Amino acid sequence: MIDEQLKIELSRQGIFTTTLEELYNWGRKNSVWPLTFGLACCAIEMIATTMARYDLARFGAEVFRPSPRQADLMIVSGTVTKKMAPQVVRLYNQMPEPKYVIAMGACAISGGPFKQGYNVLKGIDRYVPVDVHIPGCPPRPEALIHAFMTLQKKIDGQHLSGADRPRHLNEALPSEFVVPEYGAHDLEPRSNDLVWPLPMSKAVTQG
Amino acid sequence: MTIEQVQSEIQSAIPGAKVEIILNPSPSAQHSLLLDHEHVLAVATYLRDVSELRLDYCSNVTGIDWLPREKSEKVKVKNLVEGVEQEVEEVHKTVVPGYLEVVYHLFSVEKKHGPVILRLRTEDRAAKVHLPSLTPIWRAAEFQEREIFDLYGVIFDGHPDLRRILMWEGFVDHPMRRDYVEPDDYEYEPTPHDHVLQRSREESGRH
Amino acid sequence: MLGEGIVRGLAETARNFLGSFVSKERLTTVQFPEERLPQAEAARDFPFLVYDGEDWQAGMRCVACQICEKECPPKCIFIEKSKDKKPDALGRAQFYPARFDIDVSVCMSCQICVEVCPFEAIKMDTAFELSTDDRFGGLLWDRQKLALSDAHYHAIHPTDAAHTDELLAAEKAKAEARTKAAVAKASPAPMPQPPAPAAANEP
Amino acid sequence: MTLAGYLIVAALLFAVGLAGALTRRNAILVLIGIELMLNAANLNLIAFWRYGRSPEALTGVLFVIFSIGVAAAEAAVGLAMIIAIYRHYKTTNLDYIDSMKG
Amino acid sequence: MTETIDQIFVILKHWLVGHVPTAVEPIVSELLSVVPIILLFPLLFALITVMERKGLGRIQNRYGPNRVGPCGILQPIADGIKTLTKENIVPHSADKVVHLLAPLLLVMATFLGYAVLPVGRNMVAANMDAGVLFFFAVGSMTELSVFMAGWSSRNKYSLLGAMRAIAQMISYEVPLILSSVTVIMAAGTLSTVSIVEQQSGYTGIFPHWFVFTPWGFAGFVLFMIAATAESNRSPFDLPEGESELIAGYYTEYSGFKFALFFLAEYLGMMSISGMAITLFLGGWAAPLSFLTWIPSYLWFFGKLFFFIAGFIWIRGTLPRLRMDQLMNFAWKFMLPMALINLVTAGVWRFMPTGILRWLVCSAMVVAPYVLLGRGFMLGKRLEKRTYRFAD
Amino acid sequence: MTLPFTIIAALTIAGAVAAMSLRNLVHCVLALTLAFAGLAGMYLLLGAQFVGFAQILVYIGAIAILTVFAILLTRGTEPDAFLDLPSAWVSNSVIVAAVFGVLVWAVHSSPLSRRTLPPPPQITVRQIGFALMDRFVLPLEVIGLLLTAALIGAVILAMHEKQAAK
Amino acid sequence: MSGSYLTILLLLVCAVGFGVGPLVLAWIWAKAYSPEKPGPYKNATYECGLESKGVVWVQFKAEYYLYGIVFLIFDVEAIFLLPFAVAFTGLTAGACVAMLVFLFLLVEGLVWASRKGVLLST
Amino acid sequence: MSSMTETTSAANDERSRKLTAGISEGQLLEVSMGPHHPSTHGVFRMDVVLDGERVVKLKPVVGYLHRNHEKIGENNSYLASMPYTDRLDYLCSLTNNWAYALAVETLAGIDVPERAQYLRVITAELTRLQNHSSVIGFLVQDMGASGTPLMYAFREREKILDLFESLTGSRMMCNYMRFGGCRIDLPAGWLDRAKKVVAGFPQFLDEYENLLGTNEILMARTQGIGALSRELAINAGVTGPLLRASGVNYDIRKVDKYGIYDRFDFKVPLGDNGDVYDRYMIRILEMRESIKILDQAMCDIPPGPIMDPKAKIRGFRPKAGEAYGRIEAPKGELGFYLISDGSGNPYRYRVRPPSFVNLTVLEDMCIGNYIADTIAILGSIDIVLGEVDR
Ligand code: SF4
Ligand code: SF4
Ligand code: SF4
Repeated sequence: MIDEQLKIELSRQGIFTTTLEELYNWGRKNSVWPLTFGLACCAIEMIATTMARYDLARFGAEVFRPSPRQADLMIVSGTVTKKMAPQVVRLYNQMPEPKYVIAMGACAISGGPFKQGYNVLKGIDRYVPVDVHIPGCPPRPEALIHAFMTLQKKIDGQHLSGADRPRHLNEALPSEFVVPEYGAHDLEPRSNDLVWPLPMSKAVTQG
Repeated sequence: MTIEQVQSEIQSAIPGAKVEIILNPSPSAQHSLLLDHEHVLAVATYLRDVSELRLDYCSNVTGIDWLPREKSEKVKVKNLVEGVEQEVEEVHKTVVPGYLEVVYHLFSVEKKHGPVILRLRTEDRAAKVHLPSLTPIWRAAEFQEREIFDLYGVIFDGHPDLRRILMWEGFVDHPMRRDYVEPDDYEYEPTPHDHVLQRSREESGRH
Repeated sequence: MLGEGIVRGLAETARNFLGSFVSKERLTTVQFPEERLPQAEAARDFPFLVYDGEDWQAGMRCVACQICEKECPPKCIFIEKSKDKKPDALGRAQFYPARFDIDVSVCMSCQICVEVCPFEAIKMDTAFELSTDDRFGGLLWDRQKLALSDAHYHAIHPTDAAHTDELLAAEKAKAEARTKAAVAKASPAPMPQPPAPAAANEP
Repeated sequence: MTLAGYLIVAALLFAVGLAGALTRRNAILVLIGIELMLNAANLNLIAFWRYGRSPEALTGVLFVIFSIGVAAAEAAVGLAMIIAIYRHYKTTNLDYIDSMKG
Repeated sequence: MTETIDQIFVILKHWLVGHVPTAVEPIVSELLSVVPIILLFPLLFALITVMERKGLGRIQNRYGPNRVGPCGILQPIADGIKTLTKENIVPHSADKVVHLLAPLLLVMATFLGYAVLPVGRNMVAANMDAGVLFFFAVGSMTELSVFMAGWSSRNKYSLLGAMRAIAQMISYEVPLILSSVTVIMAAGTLSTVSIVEQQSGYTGIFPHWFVFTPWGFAGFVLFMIAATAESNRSPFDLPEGESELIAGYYTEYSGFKFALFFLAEYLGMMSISGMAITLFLGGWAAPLSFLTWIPSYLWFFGKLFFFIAGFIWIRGTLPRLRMDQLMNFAWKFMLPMALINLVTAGVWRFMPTGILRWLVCSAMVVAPYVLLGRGFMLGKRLEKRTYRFAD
Repeated sequence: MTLPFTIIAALTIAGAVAAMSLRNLVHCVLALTLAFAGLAGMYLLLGAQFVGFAQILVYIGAIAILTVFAILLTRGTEPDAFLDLPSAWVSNSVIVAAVFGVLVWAVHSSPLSRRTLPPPPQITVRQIGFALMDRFVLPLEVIGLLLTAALIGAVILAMHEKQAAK
Repeated sequence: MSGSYLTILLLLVCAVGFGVGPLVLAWIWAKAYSPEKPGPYKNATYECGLESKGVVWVQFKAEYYLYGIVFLIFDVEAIFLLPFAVAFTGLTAGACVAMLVFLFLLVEGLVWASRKGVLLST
Repeated sequence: MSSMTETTSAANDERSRKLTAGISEGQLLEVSMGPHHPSTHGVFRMDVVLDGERVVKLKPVVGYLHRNHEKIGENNSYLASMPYTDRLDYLCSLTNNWAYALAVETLAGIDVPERAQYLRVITAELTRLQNHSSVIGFLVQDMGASGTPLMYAFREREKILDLFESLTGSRMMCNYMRFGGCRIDLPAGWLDRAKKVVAGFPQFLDEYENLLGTNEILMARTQGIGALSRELAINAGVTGPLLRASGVNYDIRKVDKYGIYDRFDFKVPLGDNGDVYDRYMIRILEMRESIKILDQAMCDIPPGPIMDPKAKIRGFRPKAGEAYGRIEAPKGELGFYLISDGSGNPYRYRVRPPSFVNLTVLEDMCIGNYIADTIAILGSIDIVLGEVDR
């Protein structure tokens, strides 16, 4: 296999891989193009972040791409309702790897203030893996920039090879997830087990 | 024009129309007229085009779900006499079945007055939930009646396009009804509420 | 004439473009991580629990009355009352929260908990750089994480804090007066009543 | 390179075009076939001009230019016709059109 | 000395060619004129993207990218690395081969146009007798690739975008060619090199650029409008109008294929600007006679820079036209203007030099402009309105 | 001169064959453009620069696009069936073979065809222009008339009935 | 003259190389590190986050086709116009008039089409 | 009657049928614009049927942001709904607050002190400024301007948000008003800063008009597009700038004179054509009027308490009954309809959202226009999905 050989070759040249990795991560982290994707109130703050006062463009991230095919980052900015969730997941699926997700605001993380609503998804991380969460309702534009830098840091820490390499470099891990369907009472399935293991034990042991 | 005047005007203009005044005991004193199903279209047309009132603008259309109850709130819908709540309660109105109610708030753009409030009631909450649609009179009711159909399950006869509007097609419940029980899912959130925590412990015990 | 409006528009953008090199008005960007705008004094983000003195546990003002828990619109506060009591700032023995969690991933920063708390125990913080990749560990704040000193409160909301101090001082004075009165009456000093919360009409 | 090479290419093109025009049933493809044949002729013209006695006379070149013009006109009208026919018969298959007509 | 600096690249090339065996000499010589194009203009593209983002930023009261490398100059490199390592998605239902070929053909076609651009004195890759025609001929190939992209994606937005793109490009190609015909009439040649040479003389200190004649100026404006449309730039960016069609014909393109579209758009913009410079603005010629000591290629690139800045400026200001308005504009305004301009250029030649010629020709250009413009506004009843107020 | 000729000739023929044999109509047109491009290349080889570029401009830039429009307009992208009657196949093959045979025979038998390339003539667009405006003025006007007629005719034909009614 | 064809050929090859090169590089990268992971959801056609429905192969609007015809005619016109323009400086007024007539004919066709209202909707 | 058939949505279907008559099925392209679409202002969807570029059928699909606001409102106390109203029309939290407070005050018969009334007017008009400026920014953005007008609009908006933040603590979710007044009084120096911001606002409007007011492209894109007739507008319950652009003089600030609006001298701009351009201009003119109101209010604001002493924060239980309170929100009539059964939670909590009702006429305005026009028309309606779907 060509890639196997290549990998062996590369691991032999450790330095080369390291520089490659650095270059790769540097390129990725400085060119994160978000998907034009706003859901609710948080989207307004997201827009405000790209506006003159906060200017997300300074990080090279003003290239909001309307097509998921060209986007790297999905900023889930707002309430994900059950009616919208399949679309969100589908959009996520249609983004090419490497892709990142920022859950912006209480609603995107957990349903937030609307969590008691019958049509509100209790956090987008039930269906897609989230890289960075920003609490707040809505988070200030600065908070989004901070989250953006957190994401950059996260990208910077990823390795090209090895067992801890991120999902998109690992052949075995999926890059698309099940799209929930509208059921008679609720979405089916109610969560995606690949990214949403029951978090109870964690929550309980924490207290 | 007082509510009584409106009532008598309607009754004299449209013979046979049953118009009942529902008094509002709160300081707002926004009383309303309960109409019967057969004459409501005629009454509405009259109110819009012919009467002194010229109620050409239908602002708000909403549904209310009245459960079968024996509580004192019945007063303002059952009792024609003000301020005798106690007596009514004693009468034990338990026999009153629940019903769905639709309320129209009408204003006049031309004469700049309002609101005149119309009410319509279904016979019960299960099978006989048909009401005449006022969309042909006031287009403004189109989406709002669809919403009521969606959330309360009132079926508007004569509505041009009665589909679900807020929830997805294929959803079977009417979530704004007061006895709607939503699918039990936010319970498993890691929020530290006591019963949630209890459930979590059980859950994680099982896992 | 055709094109006039376009030229005017072009002139306007040119003015802004050139202006951006000379005037702050036309270059409004605040380069965030390095430059920051001064935060408004009233700014609020998430609640924190105020404690007096040095020890956060000893000085915590909250008496676990659970009013905020009930009033919080999205129900993101969780409190467990302690079994025992500890003396509060006024020296009165009070319950304290054995557990006080706020799920900031739900909190809508509405400040209602602050408004309803009769003990000036919970206030709004202004920190906003909270993004984390840890969903469960990072966003469920327990009382230790929530506890911040009164000094911090003074630092972020000086006016408010001064006002709060006044209220508390008045409260304290009243309490002392009451104690004195009680002493004067020479009746056996009972446990001083907790001051009646402002919301006495609470059911 | 001799003239024969070009002529043979032209002949081939012509044959291909003819074959297509005869065998394909889609009117558009038939048109394409005809277009190819026209082009084969153009190639001949240019080749003869180039190998001819007096290339300075430019006759061949001008002929081809005119031919291109004619071809364009032909294409425009032909395709428009196909579209008109399609509107009528809902197909561009000549067989069907044939059968429908008659 | 100035001569040497001016010709430094030419000399360098000859020197290099002199060092290779004679057998491969022509190849190497041509390679040496081709490779710089292939390297230089993509590099310029990278610079322009930063320039555009920063320029737009400044127009919009903000900085624009300024963190990656000094002043954000490395931003395109990061973007390049990112797009290069991005996953390539081809929709299931897409026509895979055509989907792949479309961006390649597009890039190829846009690159070919550079062959006839004289970027400096004696600096042209291919001096052809029919150079301008060549330029337009290759330019027309882009339409096909755009169609291929939109059609092969099997996406509604792509198809709509491609249709729009083609309709727009063919509509504006006519005024584009017609407006350059005036220059050809005056220059009497289709060779870009000769056209520039014709403009490199001076009267006093003023150059003989064609733009400094009534018909030349009108032709230039028309050419630039058509060029903006041809390169799908705002306000003619309908094919990719994201507020309607997501990303238009390249909605389904990801990774580097998408980058190629981006590249092609900017390359097209530069090459057509270069053509405008060549035709109307004297190519590499200095604007004033005493500035000829500055190397010719610098003049060319300087002018190019201004064109690009103009494109950015316009993009930062104007909203987008609607499809039918765009077409109407092309056929009802641009085409008549271009034809009238053609006649004007003819009249210019047949009239004796002098102030009268100027007046007549200017009137011949301005009057139709005013009339057509008014007709346009009145026909649509476009006006500034006044409003009533009620108490 | 032979190698480029062979390559271009091969491309042209391949394009033409593909254009006539592919199932998907759009593919046919794309192949056709290849053939057109090859022809343009041959014109260039033959020293007819102007014609070569004109070929690209008109055939690839316009006719191909128009054909594609027509295909989309007629929903002709579904695979198209070949003629299915075997007898027609046979007769058609015979016709094509005969035509081709005659042509090749003519080429071979003609002494002209063995003529080698004369020195390239120095023709410029300017000369074409003079020739066009001099000897060929009349054809020019005729072509103008023809084009106008084609424009009007094509527009009438392609016009929708509803539009026509307007 | 053949020299310039060589240039164009080389440019063509290089341009294609410029497009293909990075694509090959990207392909190698994908092979070596970042595996492509196609899937039924991912490679479905994008339509605003919904499943694409209805036919994509719509038969297209005739409007654009009409533009196509006009364009074709004018393109051909340009082919005649260009030699004229090149020769213009040496031409007589008569030739110019001939060209004007030629142009006029075409413009008339266009005006007719636009009068007819089919070409340009207002 | 004739006007009746004209105004039902059946008439739209009829129009669609007419437009598609003679066009074969295959010629029509069904596209869904949204829910993820750059210019549907969030998660709005339009199922569009196109004939070429022309829209022959359009069905709005909403509900992608249905957050069960009303259900939550019925499960929460009266006070707890206040912060939720912020999130209805999330561009204008303060007017939402006011509408809700007004409804509750009507329901319970609470008075509002003078100073609080002024504070409400000031904040509401600032909200209107900030909403209208961003809306016209979004509108032009949707028409393809690459961000510049929107950036300028947001530049001004930020200034107003700064004011909001220093007054209420939050940029967007102000949660400022309470039943019987306002939550906090103005901080020191706020009024001066506000005066400065307001004084600078006309300059921005001038700049904006220079940038776009006479721009031929903008005029061509907006004039005569999406005209809404007076009759249909009234019948369909359209309110706000949309209604006034159609020439109907109906501004609730004038009609109901709620709060203290009768004290201010301002005018209601009216359009004659009811097209996108009129809506655009009406918004600009309304901003100029708002500035007038603000100038007066900020001069006249009296000292005094900001809360009605009788009003309660906790344990608020109005008497059984019902009330409908409405205000002129930037988007139109925002009403709250409350039914109390005497308990701490409203029995029925209903929001009458202006943008939801205004959407009714979207189809009427779009059919027969180009696809690009639908975007402009949608932008000119000014919807916010938080309010449409609740
Ligand atoms: S987190 Fe708050 S601001 Fe963001 S969408 Fe949810 S409710 Fe709106
Ligand atoms: S700020 Fe509001 S949401 Fe947050 S804890 Fe306090 S009451 Fe709850
Ligand atoms: S209301 Fe105040 S004292 Fe009571 S539990 Fe909450 S924070 Fe503690």
